[in-house]
Amino acid sequence: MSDLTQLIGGLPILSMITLLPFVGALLIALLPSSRPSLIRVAALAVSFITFVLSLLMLPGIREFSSEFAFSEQISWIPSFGITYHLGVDGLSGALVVLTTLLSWICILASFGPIQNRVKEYFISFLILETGMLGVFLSLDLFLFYIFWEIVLVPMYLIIGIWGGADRIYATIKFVLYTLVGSLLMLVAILATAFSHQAATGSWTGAFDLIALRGTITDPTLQALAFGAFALAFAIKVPMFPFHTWLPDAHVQAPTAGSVILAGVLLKLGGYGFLRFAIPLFPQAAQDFAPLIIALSVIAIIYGAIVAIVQTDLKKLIAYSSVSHMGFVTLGIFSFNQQGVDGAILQMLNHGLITSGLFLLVGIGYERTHDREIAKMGGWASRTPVYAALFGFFLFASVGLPGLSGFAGEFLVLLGAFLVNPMVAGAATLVMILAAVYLLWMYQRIFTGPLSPFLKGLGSHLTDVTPIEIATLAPLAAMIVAFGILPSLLTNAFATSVAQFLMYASGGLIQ
Amino acid sequence: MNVFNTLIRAASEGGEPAAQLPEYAPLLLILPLAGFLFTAAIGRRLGKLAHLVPLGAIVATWGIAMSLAIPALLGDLGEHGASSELFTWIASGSLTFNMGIHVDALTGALLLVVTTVGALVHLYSVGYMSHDPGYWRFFAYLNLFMFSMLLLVLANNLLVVFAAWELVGLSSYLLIGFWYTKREPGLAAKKAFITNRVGDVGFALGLMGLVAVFGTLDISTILAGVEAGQLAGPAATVIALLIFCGAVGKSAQFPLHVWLPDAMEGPTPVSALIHAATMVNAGVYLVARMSPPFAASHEAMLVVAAIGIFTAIFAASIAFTQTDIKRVLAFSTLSQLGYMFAALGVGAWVPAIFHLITHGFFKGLLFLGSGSVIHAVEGEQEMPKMGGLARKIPITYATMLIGTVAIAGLPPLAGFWSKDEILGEAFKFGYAWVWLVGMVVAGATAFYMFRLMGLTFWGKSRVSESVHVHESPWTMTLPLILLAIPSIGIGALLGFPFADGILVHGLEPIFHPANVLLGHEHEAWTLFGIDGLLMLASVTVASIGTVIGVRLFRSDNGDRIRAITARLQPLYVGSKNRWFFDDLNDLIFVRLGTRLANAAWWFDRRVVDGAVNGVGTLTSTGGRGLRQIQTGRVQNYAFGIALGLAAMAVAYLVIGS
Amino acid sequence: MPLPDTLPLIGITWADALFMMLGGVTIAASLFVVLGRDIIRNGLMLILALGALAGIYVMLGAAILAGAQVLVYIGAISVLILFAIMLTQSKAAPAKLTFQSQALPAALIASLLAIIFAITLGTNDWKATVFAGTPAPQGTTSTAAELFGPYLLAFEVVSVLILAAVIGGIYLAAIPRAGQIGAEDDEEVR
Amino acid sequence: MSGDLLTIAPLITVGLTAVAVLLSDGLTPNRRYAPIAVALAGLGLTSWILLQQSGGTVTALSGAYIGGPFVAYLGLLGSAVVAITLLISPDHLAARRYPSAEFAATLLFALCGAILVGASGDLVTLFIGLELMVIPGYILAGYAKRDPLSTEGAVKYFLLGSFSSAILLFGIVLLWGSTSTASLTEIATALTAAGAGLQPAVAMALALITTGVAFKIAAVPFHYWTPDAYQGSPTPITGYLSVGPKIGAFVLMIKIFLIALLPLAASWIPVVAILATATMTLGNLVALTQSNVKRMLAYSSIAHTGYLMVGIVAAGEGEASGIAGVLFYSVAYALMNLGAFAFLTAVQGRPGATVQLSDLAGLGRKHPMLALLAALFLLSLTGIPPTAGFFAKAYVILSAVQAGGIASVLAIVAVLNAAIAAFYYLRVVIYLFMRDPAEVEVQVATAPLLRAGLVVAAAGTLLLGLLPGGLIEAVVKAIAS
Amino acid sequence: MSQIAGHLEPYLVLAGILFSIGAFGFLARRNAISMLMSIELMLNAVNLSAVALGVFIPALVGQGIAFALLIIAVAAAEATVGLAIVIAIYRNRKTPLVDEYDTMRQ
Repeated sequence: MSDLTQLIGGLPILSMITLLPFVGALLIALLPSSRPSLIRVAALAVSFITFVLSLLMLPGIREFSSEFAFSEQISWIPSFGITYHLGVDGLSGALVVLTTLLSWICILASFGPIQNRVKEYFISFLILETGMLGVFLSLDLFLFYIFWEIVLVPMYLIIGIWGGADRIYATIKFVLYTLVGSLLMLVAILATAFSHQAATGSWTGAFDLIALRGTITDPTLQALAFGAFALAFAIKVPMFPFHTWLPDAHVQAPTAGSVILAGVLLKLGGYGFLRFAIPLFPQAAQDFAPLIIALSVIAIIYGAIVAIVQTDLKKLIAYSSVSHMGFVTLGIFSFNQQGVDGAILQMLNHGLITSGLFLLVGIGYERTHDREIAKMGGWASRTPVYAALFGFFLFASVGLPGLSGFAGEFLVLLGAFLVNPMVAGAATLVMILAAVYLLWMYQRIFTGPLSPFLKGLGSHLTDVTPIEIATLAPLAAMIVAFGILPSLLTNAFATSVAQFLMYASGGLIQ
Repeated sequence: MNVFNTLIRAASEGGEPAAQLPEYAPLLLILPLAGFLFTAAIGRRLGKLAHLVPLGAIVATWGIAMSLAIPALLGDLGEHGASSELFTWIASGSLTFNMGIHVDALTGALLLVVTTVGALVHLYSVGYMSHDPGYWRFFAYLNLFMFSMLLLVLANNLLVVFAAWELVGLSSYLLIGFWYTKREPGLAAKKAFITNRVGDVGFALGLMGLVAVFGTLDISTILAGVEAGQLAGPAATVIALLIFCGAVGKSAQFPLHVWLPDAMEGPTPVSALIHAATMVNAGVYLVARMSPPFAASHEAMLVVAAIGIFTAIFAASIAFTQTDIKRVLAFSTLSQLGYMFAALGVGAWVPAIFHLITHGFFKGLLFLGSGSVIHAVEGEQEMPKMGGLARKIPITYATMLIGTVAIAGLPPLAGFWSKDEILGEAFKFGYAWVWLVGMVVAGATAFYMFRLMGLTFWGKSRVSESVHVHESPWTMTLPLILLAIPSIGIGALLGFPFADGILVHGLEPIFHPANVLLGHEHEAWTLFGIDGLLMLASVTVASIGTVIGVRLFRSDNGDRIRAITARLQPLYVGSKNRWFFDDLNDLIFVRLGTRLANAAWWFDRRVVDGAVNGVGTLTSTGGRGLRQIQTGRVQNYAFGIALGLAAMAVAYLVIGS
Repeated sequence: MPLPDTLPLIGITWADALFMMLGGVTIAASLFVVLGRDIIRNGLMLILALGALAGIYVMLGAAILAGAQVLVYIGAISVLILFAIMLTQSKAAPAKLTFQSQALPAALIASLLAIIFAITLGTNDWKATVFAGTPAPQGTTSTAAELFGPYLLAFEVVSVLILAAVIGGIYLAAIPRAGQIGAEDDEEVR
Repeated sequence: MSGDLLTIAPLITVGLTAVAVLLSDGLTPNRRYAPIAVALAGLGLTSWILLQQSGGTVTALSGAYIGGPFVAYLGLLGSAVVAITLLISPDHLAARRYPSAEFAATLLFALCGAILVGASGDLVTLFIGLELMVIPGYILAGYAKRDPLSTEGAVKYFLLGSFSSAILLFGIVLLWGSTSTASLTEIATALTAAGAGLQPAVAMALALITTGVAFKIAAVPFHYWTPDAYQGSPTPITGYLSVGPKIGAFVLMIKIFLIALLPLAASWIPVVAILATATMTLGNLVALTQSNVKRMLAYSSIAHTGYLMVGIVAAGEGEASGIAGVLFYSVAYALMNLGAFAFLTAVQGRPGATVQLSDLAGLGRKHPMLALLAALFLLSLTGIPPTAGFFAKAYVILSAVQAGGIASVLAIVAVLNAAIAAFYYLRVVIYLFMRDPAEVEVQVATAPLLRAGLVVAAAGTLLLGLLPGGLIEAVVKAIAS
Repeated sequence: MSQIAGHLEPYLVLAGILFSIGAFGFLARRNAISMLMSIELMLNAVNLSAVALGVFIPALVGQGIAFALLIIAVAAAEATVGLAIVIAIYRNRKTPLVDEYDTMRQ
């Protein structure tokens, strides 16, 4: 072990990462709301320190011999064996860094747009960060569920308070949809825990992921519990036909809300499948796989087709998310190395790329206060840098090789192909459709003569500011880096994938 | 640290039997990429000097390319060429896709065309684009394109080829849409990219098929595997055809040809470089590179030949009537690419690559020449508004005439050698129908090319009075002259003696596995046998086309032409409108597609989301209904209680008994 | 002169006859209570019904309970009720509007309940003793033993209950102090 | 005998406190807080006594009173409920010129009854305890006697309550007659001995008792009184009514159904399960359509009845954790519901004000802390972690899942209902934070006692959400007896 | 031997009928005081059954009357509170008709 790892290994680093934003939120609560700029800077500082901490954690992950590094386990509700159990591996480590990165980017991106109730906003955002990090780091089902639900509340407020005109409909829909799924998951978690208690006669470990994996043999419980978990995660991903909350939420959310929604919240679903649903209930997962694969392919194609005719920029990207996230579930349920590698890559890349696109849409909205594609046209002639950046993220989204989107999509398709070439064939069609909806959008917005609407904005139509570039640059750099060297990532979570595949194949059930 | 580890590991794992490339070989990629990054970053501030770095980069690249291509063609790099591994690109478990470069004679042939035409187009652009506000951007894009194209021909892994394939698509998109403030370039660029993607879907699936069969996308491993008979039967057909889809898209073969004529919206140097000399050849290169899988499937070969020759005649028939000078050349390009595919389809591998080379030069020349014409008449592209330019822009005229003769297939210029070989081999390998159609196309080509020359340069000037016609600057004419040289001589240089020239020597080992699979033997060329007869026939057909073309368009023969077109009215209208293929596409893909998408959107809102909202409505309607029972009257409440009591009593009595 | 064991002519025992009479009076008076239009007469009929019940208690040997019935119910509760009637019947009281619109369904459901009660309570195996003639008088001792034995706590608590009821009753029935207010009458209440 | 007195000391203390409250008011008529102080002191003493008694089970007075951890748990909960009610009410009542002495005394009498319900060992004591618990409720409902709504609610509550008391009582008498005993445990023994199949009278008794109990807990279709009585009562009293008598009624249900009638569980489980389903669903669906916040919370309390009934069904299936779930839920429900009503009390600073949803618009800007507390209570009612409400739901659902069978189906119904409930709870949050302020501003009461009540409820809600372990252990201990 | 009065069932059936009559009155009458009287009828029906059961079932001898006495006391308490509430609402509404107290509904 390196010195750094040893140093960090002695600290409750995961708790620090998880709870730091929350502590930050408490501190900000004590600041006077009359000093918004102080609050902004404080929030940025907290989230950035969290980011740095998460980076420091990263090198240590592979140096631990056990599956999960930096484990922390404290008894919490002893009567039921519920523990505060955190741990990190390559998969969650990558997602944690994605979360901490996007969090500070979002906070930075909110400096300008959020002028109203600044204090509450940043408190919500930091609590949201804690919730998301907790989901990725929890190894106790109960703890996981709690963080899962905690995520809901600040997001609800962020959409509902700082969102667009129709924000209340959107936020209610978001919460109810998510809640229906997650409550059933709660039932499944409790049922799973109880089955463990009934089998062993003790509550010890009944909620512990590590103890539970490979022990649930009752096929009915597997099927029902997997169904409940899968529903919760499918709604979050979101899979067709549970996706309709997403366009509304995206359209109404403030920019940073959209970014974090697309960048991290959707990943919670994919992560849930990888970490919980499938390793716990492998047999049921295998049984459900054809259905989920079919829905994934539908989502991939259907999301893209619907995206084509969207008139609102954010809605278009939202539907593209539906399409892209279809790859995640498709890859996971291919149950082979390529599919799962691809799915995880796709999660990370979608986090980077779509976040960038939403940031860009937000930047445009700041200037035009409109997202209607039909009103735009010829924008590139006024703001070339903006147009170029938009084009960059757009082509990353199209899946251009050399940028990060490609590797994930290709590996997923390859994984699917090895399972069923026809499925892969159908899903590959999205290569065309993605080009259609994105390029058509780009052409309508940025090329051609300047539209009267944009002309009417006159000098308000400025190019990107340094702060805005600062929010986009890290994303762009990572998109290029992981486009050229995706093997960096695949190596990082190789162990996680191997473990996943072992459990997914029911490796421990004899 | 990890980066280097990966690099080191990749390098040590690359235990290829082939020879190592010199260490500077990666510069072929690094130089253009660096040129692109540099120009993209600070080119805007360089103003009129923005071209220096990109141009220098490409010239240097040209030098390096020549230093590799010439030995490769001459066989000095070994029969199977040389390669060098760079790093692991994508790794997934035991499956890795490595980035590496490979140079053999086939690559050499491509390098020859790509870097030469590329360098000359860069030079040409210095003049052609000098007044454009996006000067620096143009050179950045060009360098990006060069990087992508070189990556495409150099890569030793099909996934990298695919990546490059997409990157050239991107460059093409950027360059077609270069004048983004106008509407049409944007549309054309989008159309090009999307149409290409249609083919790429097939390509990608083909790659997955190859992974499924071979567990790798390393080209040499795959080819060796095919040679060993690991790919045969329907699997071979399917995989070959899927890969061919990619080629059809990139090389604009029927039915994915629609993007290329529109791509002429881009600046003319782009048309010359990308849409005539290099990128469109990528499909030919790919099929040639993957010749063994194709050769393993007779059906696939037949499809390639049929699509190729159909495109050849189809495009030629359209070129007859087009009036935009660049469109005529575009359709001519389609037609010539069709030739190449026909050649590939009949197993005439070497002639296909030969034609690729010669066509690259003379078509590049013709496009640059047309650019010079357009430059001279201040942006006019319609030939009916030209005429009589021969004396006003003599260098352009002379070089274009050379190009025209070359494409017409008249000896001894470049086009003759390659075209003749294609037709001859098609006939000899038993594809008489390909030969027959090819002959017709040869004649037609000569005819419409001289029509172009006639309308542009001969007869009386129809140029508007206000236009001051002038010869182009040296940066533009020099490339024309430099391209005219290979247009004249490259055919003989590479192709003589027949069936035994440099190219045949260089490429024969590469196509050997495919030829073995096809059962093709290398035969000596006979002047006084079948070969001589075939050559005579093709020269005759070309001459006939030339004569008719020259006679009709030498001077102003408007009435006669109108009379002829009037007699052939239906054909004329069809040809003029590109056989309505764009309209058909528009109907099927744009209109019906939009309708389908709108239907899906309707479905999403009304059915999927409608169900969600419906549950909500149902719930609140239920709530409103249920609250009606709360009447506010105690007796009603008590009645409910009594009713519940009675019901419960009955229930318990039933349960209890 | 000893009375015959059974009622002359009809041949039913005196006890039965008494029970039928008292029961009949109870039911008839109760019916009048719930059906009669004049509420004051209803109150009086309630007293009658409760009195007849007291008679039945005597029959059952529960004299002490009968006493309590008369004292508490007839003496206190009924008078309280009559008093309340006086208080709340203004002259314009709509005496005719006796029944709810749901009177008919109420009759049906009440009949149903009565039938169910009759069937279930009548057919149940109670494991009860059957008395010849009137049941033996229940001594106050046994009642007292129960009341101050197992039910002592209940008995004591009932006193607390009555205390609470009295305090609450006084508070509620007392004339409100000035300034006591509530929600506006006409406010839209939904 | 003196041992018996010690055992029933909590009962005596509470009763005497009530008398002391009245006396203190008589002695110092113009001191508004004097009765409250006396009452709180008495409650403190009672709590201390209850804590002393939480060791083991003791019976007194021929088995009529069974003290021990169970009673201690309930007594402490009841004392807390009464204490919080006493904190949030007096200023609200005083602003409307209603006295607090009678109020405090009545509450204490009710607590006396509630403790008796928890401690009773036989049907008679149980019934008397129940009456002592609910009759003060009628008085409290009509406490604002000049308010037409309050008296209307009281009349409805009283009439229907008496009606159902008569029904319940008839059932109790029939059960007593059928089993020849009043003792709860002996009834169970007798019923077990009787074997399978219901005697007609037992079936009838079961029907009558189910009806009566269902009325007291406000289960559908016996819930009608709830919305009207709750809406009419003065707001802090509604808070008490929705918590105290309801929890007491559930204790009654535990006593009757899970002790005396446990042998008949197979018969009543389907019935109670159907009632639970109807209760959750109707409560939530109708709450969804309410615009008066108080009435909405009234319907929501019906829904919570349904969730609690899930625990009863689970317990009927033989899972002791069902009772534990109910007991835990009771505490959580008490805290969050009292908190929510305390919040409503606070926004009814102006006498005569009703609380419509629209009145709350934009409250988050003017009174951020108050709105934040409100949001906490509402999130807890929704069942979102980390709040008490979440653990309560999880506990009940866990017991249902453990029980399997009908109970596990109920678990699904319960969570789906929780999602519906989220809609209307969160709608309040929307009004608080996401709407622009209303034109007519609500007047917020800022009495220190009220604030203290709010803070106590909020602290409890949050503490139980973060560290539920201690209470879970207490619950397990309580039901072990 | 008496056919009726010596058996338990007739008393219980009488109680059941009385209870039902009371229930009917409660459901059908409009006047609050009429409803109160109906409740008294119901409680008396319960009392009757308690006494009868206490008399006829040997194990319950003595208990029945004690029970009934307690019930009477409870009924008295209820009546006190109930009448007070009725008087209070009458002050507000000036009508004893309960079905007119329907300000709060739905």
